[in-house]
Amino acid sequence: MIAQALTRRRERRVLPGFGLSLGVSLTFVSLVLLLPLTSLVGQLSQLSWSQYWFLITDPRLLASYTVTLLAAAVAALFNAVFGLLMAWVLVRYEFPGKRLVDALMDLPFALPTAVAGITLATLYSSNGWIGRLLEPLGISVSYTWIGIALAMAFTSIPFVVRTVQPVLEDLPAEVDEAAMTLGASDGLAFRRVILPYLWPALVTGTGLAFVRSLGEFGAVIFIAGGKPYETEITSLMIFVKLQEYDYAGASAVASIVLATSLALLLAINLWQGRFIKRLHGGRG
Amino acid sequence: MIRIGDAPSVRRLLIGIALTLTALLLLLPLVAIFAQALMSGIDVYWQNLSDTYTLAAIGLTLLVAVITVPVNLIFGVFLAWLVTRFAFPGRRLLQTLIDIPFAVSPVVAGLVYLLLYGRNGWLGGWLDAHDIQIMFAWPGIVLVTVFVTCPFVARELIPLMQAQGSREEEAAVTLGASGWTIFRRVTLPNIRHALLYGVILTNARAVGEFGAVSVVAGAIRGQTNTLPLQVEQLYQDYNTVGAFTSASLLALLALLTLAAKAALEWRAARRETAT
Amino acid sequence: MSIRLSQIDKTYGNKGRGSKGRGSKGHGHKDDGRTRALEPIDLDIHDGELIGLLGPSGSGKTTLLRIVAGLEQADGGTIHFGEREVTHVHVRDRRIGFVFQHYALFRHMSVFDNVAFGLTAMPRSQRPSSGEIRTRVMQLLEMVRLQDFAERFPAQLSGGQQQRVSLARALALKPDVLLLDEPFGALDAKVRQELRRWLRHLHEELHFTSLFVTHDQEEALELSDRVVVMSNGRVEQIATPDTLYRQPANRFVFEFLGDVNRLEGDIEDEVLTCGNARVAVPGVEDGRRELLLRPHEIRLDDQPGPRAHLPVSVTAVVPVGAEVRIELEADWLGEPWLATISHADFERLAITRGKRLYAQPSRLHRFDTPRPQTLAPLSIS
Amino acid sequence: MSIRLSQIDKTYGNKGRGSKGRGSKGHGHKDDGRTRALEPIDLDIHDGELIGLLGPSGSGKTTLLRIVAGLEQADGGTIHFGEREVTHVHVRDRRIGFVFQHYALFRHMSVFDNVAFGLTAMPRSQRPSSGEIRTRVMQLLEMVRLQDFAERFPAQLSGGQQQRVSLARALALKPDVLLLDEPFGALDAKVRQELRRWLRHLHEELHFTSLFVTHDQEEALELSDRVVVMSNGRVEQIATPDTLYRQPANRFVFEFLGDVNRLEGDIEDEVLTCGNARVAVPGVEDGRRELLLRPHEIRLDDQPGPRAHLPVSVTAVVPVGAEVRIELEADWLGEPWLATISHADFERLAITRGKRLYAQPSRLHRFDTPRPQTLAPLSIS
Amino acid sequence: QDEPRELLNSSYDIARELFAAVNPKFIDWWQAQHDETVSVQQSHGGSSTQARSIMQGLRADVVTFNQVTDVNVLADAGLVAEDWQDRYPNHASPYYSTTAFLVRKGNPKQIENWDDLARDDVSLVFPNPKTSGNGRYTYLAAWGYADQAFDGDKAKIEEYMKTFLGNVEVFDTGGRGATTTFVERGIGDVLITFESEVNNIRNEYGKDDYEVVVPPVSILAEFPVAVVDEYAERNGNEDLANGYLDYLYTEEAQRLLAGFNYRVNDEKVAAEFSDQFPQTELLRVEDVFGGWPEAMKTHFASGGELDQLQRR
Ligand SMILES: Nc1ncnc2c1ncn2[C@@H]1O[C@H](COP(=O)(O)OP(=O)(O)OP(=O)(O)O)[C@@H](O)[C@H]1O
Ligand SMILES: Nc1ncnc2c1ncn2[C@@H]1O[C@H](COP(=O)(O)OP(=O)(O)OP(=O)(O)O)[C@@H](O)[C@H]1O
Ligand SMILES: [Mg+2]
Ligand SMILES: [Mg+2]
Repeated sequence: MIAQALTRRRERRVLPGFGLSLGVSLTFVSLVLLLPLTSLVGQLSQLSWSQYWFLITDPRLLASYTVTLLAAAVAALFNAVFGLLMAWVLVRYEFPGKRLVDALMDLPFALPTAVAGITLATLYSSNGWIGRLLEPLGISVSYTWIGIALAMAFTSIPFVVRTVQPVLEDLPAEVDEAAMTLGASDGLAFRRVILPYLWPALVTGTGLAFVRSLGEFGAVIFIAGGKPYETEITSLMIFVKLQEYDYAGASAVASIVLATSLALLLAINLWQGRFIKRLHGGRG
Repeated sequence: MIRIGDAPSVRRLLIGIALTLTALLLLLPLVAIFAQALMSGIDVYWQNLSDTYTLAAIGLTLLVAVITVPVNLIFGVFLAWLVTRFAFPGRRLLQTLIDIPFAVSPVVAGLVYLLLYGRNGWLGGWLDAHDIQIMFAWPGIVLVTVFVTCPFVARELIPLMQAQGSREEEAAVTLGASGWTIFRRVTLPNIRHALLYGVILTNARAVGEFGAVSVVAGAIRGQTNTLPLQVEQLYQDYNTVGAFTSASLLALLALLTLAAKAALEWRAARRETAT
Repeated sequence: MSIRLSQIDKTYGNKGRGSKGRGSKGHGHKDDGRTRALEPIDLDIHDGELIGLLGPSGSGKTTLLRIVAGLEQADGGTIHFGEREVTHVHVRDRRIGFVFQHYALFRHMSVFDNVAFGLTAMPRSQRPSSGEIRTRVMQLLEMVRLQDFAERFPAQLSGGQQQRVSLARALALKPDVLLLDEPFGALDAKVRQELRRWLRHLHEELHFTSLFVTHDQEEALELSDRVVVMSNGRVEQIATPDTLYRQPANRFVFEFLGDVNRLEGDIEDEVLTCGNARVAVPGVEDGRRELLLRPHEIRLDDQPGPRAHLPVSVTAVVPVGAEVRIELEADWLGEPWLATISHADFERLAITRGKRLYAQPSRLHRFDTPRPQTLAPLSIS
Repeated sequence: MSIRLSQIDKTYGNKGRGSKGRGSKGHGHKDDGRTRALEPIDLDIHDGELIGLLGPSGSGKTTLLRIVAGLEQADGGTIHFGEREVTHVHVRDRRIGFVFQHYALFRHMSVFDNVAFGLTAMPRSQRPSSGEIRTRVMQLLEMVRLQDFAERFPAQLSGGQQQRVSLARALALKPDVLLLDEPFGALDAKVRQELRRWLRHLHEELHFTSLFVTHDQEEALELSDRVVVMSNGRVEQIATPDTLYRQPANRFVFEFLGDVNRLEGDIEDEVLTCGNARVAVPGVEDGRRELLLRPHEIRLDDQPGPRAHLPVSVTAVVPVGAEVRIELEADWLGEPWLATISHADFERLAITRGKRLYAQPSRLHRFDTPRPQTLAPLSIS
Repeated sequence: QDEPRELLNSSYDIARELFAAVNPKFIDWWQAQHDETVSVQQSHGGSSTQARSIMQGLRADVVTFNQVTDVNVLADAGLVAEDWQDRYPNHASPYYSTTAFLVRKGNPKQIENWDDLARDDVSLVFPNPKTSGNGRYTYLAAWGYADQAFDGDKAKIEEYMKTFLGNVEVFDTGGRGATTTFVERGIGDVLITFESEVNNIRNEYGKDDYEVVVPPVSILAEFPVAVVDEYAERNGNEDLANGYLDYLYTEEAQRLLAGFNYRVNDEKVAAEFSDQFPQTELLRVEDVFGGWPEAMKTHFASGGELDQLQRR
């Protein structure tokens, strides 16, 4: 009986490898991803709610949330615009050096964040190549939130470009053409017709860039001033708590960052699911 | 064909802005790395490069990459096969789970591993009792690197395999092919570009990870320093030139990565137009 | 090899491949979001027959074919190939050849390698020598008239050529049964006709049992020994093309197999009235009735006949081919009628757009009785 | 609004949209990798005409239409809309409506917003009030019978409904000229016929000048006032459907407009011989000749007639519709012939597959003379 | 022959060059005494980070830290003997230092003492007391000065400390970071760091660009050393570890240390280098703050004095 049931089960899948790939995937996911995260939960469980609340609402920490969120938001917004521009230029126009520019877009992924941080700090310090030019204008980048945002922006450049680019590439010429035959000017056609097509990709890319920026440490730490209430980022606060042997505290702060990031990713996924459903037949 | 934004003035303006920003944001830092590294001349550069600690860091970094990449390659392929070829409850969840490393700050990633495998961690006590050293040794570095880089291969493969569908595999089954034959002769050739790209990304990230590794590495010179850590330490030692020398190695690696990727894309594009 | 299905049925769960491309408008939807793709189906296919599965989109043709192939598992019922029960046999061991709608050729392999795949994938102990494989593949390529294309890649072939490769590939392992899912669906009309012709020759030559899916009536009728008409996961009729056209089992089959004109009206004393139109319908009981007729069952004249008074006006004329297609409208008609008449009649009546004429049905069909009825001839003198 | 093209031509460079989807196997390839899409073309379209552009794939139909629209720039020549020269006027300002093959609806906008787009995109000074826009859009939706679908999104509509929205959208700005690129190409046969009918009504009602592209002969003949037949970037014939079918200007047009059977043989003393087949061809000079005939120009009989001895055997029978389609083969034939005969003849001759019969051409056409010639009637008795 | 025994010294981050110089000498010394070739590995980082790593399993045999608390943490965890401070002379601190100021050439802002650092026109750079021992000493030194100057008037001390902390331009996570900020980025008027470090910087970046100011009152910074018994035992390195620490007290080592600008207790060596180290009053943490544990609790713990001062 059982043997028969088993053989029946096995035949259900026509393609081979279900059991094996399920086994490998689940094992890996549990061991590498989930198990370590449970240790975080374990640390948190040592705290009472009021302790937890007290820890995560420390005014200095609150200030660091603000700085981090703000800088990440600025970085993500910058990348939304810059990424859109780059995607547009790379897809729609031909110009010398295009392939090089295209390849350069991936640089921040390939370059270690620490290297990026050190380099940016060097470039934008008041005696660096760029900082020197900015100083007379009264703009200082290093050790201000601008620097933080800059480092975050740098490390998350590829997200927007690489999500928008393929969508723009696949955008049929008819979309442009339909808008033009209906008398729309370039600006209007872009705003009302093309942009909505790119919207899901743009939001996804920007969201990823934002999440990445929230967690960024290596690149930011060199250029952030680390001044309490001003240029302290949340990752640094986690780092500080670790220095103080305060694992529970570090875990608490980490849990906030993690929850924010996951919630954001989830929200984007859900939103996109609904959006896409509408575009591809919303009845079902 | 006439398309939106074709007017020469618009085109020139946009290209101009794009190129300027790219130069400032991406090209200049790259140039700066090499400029700083070669500041004191090629001899010093060479000398810095052949420093025993730097060489050890290169070795360790390579070791990490050599272990991480295959592990994630295998996992990525299995996972992609699983979620694109079968329908089962929890498929969506699994797909979301592999994105976790993207949402986790590298410092936190290091922290959770430390909490798990450290001497006071859940498994740490047992490991310590059996004299197995994971944290502050290369296995720990490999573990966190695997964690941080595990989504790359799968994320490259899944959309592609989804788009390709399983028709060719089904055709192969009707022709009597076994599982391994199907994978090797039908699936693999179709995904090899994406696979290679995933590997390249994994490798780049594995070689360059700093935040997570710095938490679990213990910073023992010549033993648990990877190249990015070495960069940081040299920098802290006032050895700017040395730091940028190591950085330039990493940048060089990054450039090679980009070149490899561009070459792949170019070849793929050429194949497409050839047919 | 004969094929016998008994009581095969299939219901799809909520999830699955359904999400993409397959509208959820399909029939057979159950309340719980599950789709009844096949009602229990019995089917007997004789050795060497060429059977067409015909039906509208979503009627379950592909599902049935894939179940026969073993690519899908039925929820219940049994399948026999000859005397062997294969219900739980894996695709790999069913000895079938499957031809996919979009060819599903291996993109990165040459035509030769595609055709050779089944042979080279055999376990080493049974595998023919590479010389034998070469001979066999070249034979097959010759058969599909592609011997000169052995080294090409699929992307370098036209759709029709690709489909031929796909066929050769499926035949390489000498299957007992050949299954084809809309084999010509993606090809354009000319190529389609050519391949159709060619498939029939091939089938006659090699004598395997074949089952193919199509939603093109003409294709089904032209190719098949017998046609299985499906709708909503049910078999509506299984018959030879000729029978199907002359004795449709029900209204669905009648409508599905060709253009149909509808005539609805109240019948009193064997005369149907509808607005100012009247027609004699001997033997039909009183009441509101709907009658159907095919375009070639309408004759046109410039005055009403004794048995029919159906005034119409011409709204379109297409003088293509042996016959002229005429579109007719009238106050008493819900939808326009389509009539096909001979060029001779066309010229005799000097038909132009806007011309007023009288229609005379030569036959009328009813499907509201348990058995379909044909009222004929109603022709006048 | 009349349209006048003179000496419009177009050659595509090596690059461009050509890479994706558009095979490079098309005709008109020049040696340098450039494609001559249009030879210099002259075309006069009268105000209010409905013109079909018909031709095989790659013949330049789309290119021509897009040039008229202003979506593509011609290399030379001029375009006039009425008296106004528009050769260098931007699409935006040509006052044309364009309907795309795949509808190209804005998928993120509701049906209402799609139709309203052109109106809301006007500069503020000319833009109607939102109340006016609303009224106008609802009028249009009513016209295309979609008033109940205003709030739906394109993905929630069937193909036919989407195409109707696309039409309403194109008509919202009251264009002088309506251009349609294979408007029904992506729809299935039933819907296609319905929309065709509906477009003709619309055209008659609104009196704009329309130009539509199709590669479906039936569609072109049924819809158009005049048809432009193109091949290889050249106009082969411009004529009404009837003329086109009865007096094709050349062999290409003849072949393109319907099924054609070929008969090739040596002529001596007004008799064509080909293997054991013979047929009388009065008035044709001696030599090797090719003659063509349509399927309905073949009669079948069970014995040879006095003027033709053409033994054939039946290889396929499709008894669908008013006529029966028969495929014929013979030793003396290169490709099989297709004949369409009446059901009456079909039954009289008791035709089945394999049956041997004699064909008798009722007409034969030649295109090797400067002007096409028809040899008729050759009918016996 | 077997692999040479390896000793791992876990140390604070700015001691890299120091121990890079000490280790070869020690290896020779050990070779001479025991006829055994050994090797010494270094691990450097923030001293708290180092202590944490050791607790989590970094198998260091000895620690050479710049903060007593960090060793105490190890003692609390049972890795180091409770009485470690009594095992070696001078509270197990083979050398010591104090906090000093590095100012730009010519001392343009005329910085002489701690009160100058609280002026409006002065901006400071020193590492974050939360993450760095260096920073903690600076903080305590400033407090100690204020305690003396205002005679224990808590309100005034806090007032002073607030302005002092408010003048900080950048808080780096560690000493070297702060130095880079001050020297390479050109930020701030004063860098506050260990005296030993100050001299190193001058050597590294040029004697002429910077000047050292040693204030008349400052804090005594001890550099505690200890054997991590637990690991040394497991590694079989107990003798080696103890030998290593013993060696730091030898004259040879003390001279080496003084050469790196650390103050030493060996009288002979101290006399040799006396002109290099100006006389200052050095406050002991034990005296002013009641010991490190107490200081940590009141000043540096979450919600402690430092957090209060930085709150706004
Ligand atoms: N994997 C699946 N999951 C859910 N529903 C399915 C699945 N496959 C098919 N169906 C549904 O089962 C029904 C029958 O589908 P099937 O593909 O057999 O139809 P078909 O006759 O081949 O149609 P077509 O002509 O469009 O190919 C449809 O309602 C379809 O939506
Ligand atoms: N952008 C382009 N670049 C290069 N060649 C092109 C381009 N557009 C069209 N062509 C070529 O010009 C010729 C005419 O193309 P066109 O699209 O006008 O044909 P068509 O009659 O509309 O064909 P179809 O019925 O396939 O749509 C073809 O050979 C085609 O390959
Ligand atoms: Mg199907
Ligand atoms: Mg076209």
